[in-house]
Amino acid sequence: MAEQLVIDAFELPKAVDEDRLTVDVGSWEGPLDLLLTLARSQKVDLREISILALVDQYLAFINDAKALKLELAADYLVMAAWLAYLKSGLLLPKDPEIEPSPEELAMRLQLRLERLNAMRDAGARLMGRDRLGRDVFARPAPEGLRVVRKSLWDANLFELIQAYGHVKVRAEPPLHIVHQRNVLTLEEAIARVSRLVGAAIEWTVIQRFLPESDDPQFRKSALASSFLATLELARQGKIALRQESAFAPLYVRAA
Amino acid sequence: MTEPRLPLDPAALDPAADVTRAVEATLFAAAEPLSVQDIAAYVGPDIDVKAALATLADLYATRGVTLVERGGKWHFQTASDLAHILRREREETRKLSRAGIETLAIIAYHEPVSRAEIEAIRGVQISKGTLDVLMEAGWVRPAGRRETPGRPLTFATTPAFLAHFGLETRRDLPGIDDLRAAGLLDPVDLAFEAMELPETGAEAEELESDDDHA
Amino acid sequence: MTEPRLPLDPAALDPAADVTRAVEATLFAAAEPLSVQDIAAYVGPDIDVKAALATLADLYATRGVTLVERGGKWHFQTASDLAHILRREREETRKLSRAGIETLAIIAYHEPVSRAEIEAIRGVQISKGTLDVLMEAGWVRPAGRRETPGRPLTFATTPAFLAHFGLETRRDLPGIDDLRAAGLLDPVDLAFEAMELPETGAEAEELESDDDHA
Repeated sequence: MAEQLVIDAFELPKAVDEDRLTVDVGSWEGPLDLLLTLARSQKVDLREISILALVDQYLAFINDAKALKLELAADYLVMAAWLAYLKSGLLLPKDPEIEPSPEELAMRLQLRLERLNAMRDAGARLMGRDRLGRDVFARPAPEGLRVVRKSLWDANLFELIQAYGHVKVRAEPPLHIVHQRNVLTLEEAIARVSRLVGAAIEWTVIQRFLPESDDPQFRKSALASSFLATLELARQGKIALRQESAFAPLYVRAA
Repeated sequence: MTEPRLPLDPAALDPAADVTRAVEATLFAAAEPLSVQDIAAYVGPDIDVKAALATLADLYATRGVTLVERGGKWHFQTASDLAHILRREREETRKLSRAGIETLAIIAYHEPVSRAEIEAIRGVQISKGTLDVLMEAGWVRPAGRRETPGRPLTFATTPAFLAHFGLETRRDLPGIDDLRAAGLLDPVDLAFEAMELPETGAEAEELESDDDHA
Repeated sequence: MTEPRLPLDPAALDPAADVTRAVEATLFAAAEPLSVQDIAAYVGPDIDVKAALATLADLYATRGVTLVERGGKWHFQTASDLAHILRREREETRKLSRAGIETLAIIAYHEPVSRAEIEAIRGVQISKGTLDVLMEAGWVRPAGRRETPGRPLTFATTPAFLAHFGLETRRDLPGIDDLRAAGLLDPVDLAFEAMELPETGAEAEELESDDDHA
């Protein structure tokens, strides 16, 4: 583990000695990064670093930076204040009232540095692997596999013969067959109305001239043809028609 | 060929094997076929590239991938007998269009029948695609030219058509009487039926000759 | 390793050899790494693809080209010891920033991991571009929201990440077992981190609103 932690492929600021720590703060990705760089400069396993020494290094760096009138980001100063507090906590006699204890805070800080350090190493080791397209190569221009879409046409026998039926029907010459229907022809109506009116002197409603039937279709037909018959007979001057208003009963009598 | 052969193994510390591996990897990673000079530019000038290529060609001769030379350039390619594997057919069931099924029905009942005849029966023109689909489905085939003016191409059904529709022969297709009984010919037309009967007879005859050359 | 071994030879009429050749050709021609199912779709469903892959992997183990499995998908690639011959300056992958590399490592070792958790480990906010670059490279993908307050989006690595870095599975991440044993991969306690270092707390809060409009 300790050997692994030494791996460092990053172009870290070469700031492991304090003389060169006066480069600008932008070289570090935040206070934790700076702390880790300082911790690594102790050249021991991170689990054995001296937090107190680390705090001193950090505060010294911040002081130097301020002396050089470098712009220091607020988070670096906040970290400096927090570390100064941590340092005093670690040096002063223990106060059981303070939760968490400075020792625990120091331990947490150390764990954070270890975590970041582990990920930094892991990243370096990932980058150092044989990478596809850099160290190992797949075929640059493979022929490729092809998917050929093939239609499976679907139809069944019923659809086939039904279709033939449709074609046959459509191809036939149109032939219109009128069903035999029970009607009173105009000729019959004229004969019937003139025969019946001949005897009637009184105004008689037209329905009285219709033949009896249970077939409503026939009754309609008889009414229509009898009406036409009365119009024809009136035209010939054989009968007279009277109606009070539209749709009112129609009366017939001999002229 | 069937002699036992040691695989190339760098652990065997054979310098020729290392050269062969280098040439193999170079060819594999190349986007284009490479000449002997091209390869030498990668593996080094003091290497017998030709010997390595010969070794590789031999090694791959019976494999799914083979090393081939075309116009002085070398590349790997899949073995030609495996081409059929490299494309996969995805089958999609599709419903035949109304024009398609009507055309198929007319061909089945009247074959061999020309396009003009199909159109006369349908009363509508058929698009080129309709017959193509039926041929793609494997149900219809060109059935020679009719010896009439214009020598029109005729069409007939295939054994695959019979198989798909569960027919032993075309004579198993229901006749006009059956269609009528099933209510598929409506309205009824007595005159038409009288006209139709001799035609069905003619069809039955055609069918037999068709069976002969099927 | 140094034992004599018969090469697979279709002339020997071994049906397994034909299967192996088919799988070999399929992988060779494929534009992407293929899963066992992918391969079966080409060579046929009744084929023992796994056995063929094992045979091929063994056959190619000592060659200039090797067969590798990455995240359940297989592909051929050149042997890593030949990198010095094939490495090409111009094809050097675009250099990832330090933030990018660390972020990628944190995602790979902790996945699924939220942005706030990545930032807690790094002690700084991630700039917008960092995750975008990793996703554009095809190495990182969104991996659903965590069912905690704020429902933060989490991130994880992709099969392409495994393929690029030559990892069969995430278990092959360098040192992952040691790191886990040392407790360095335990879930990051954001609440505690916030209490410990005040400025990280402010970051964490910003993060959530950031996630919202992301």
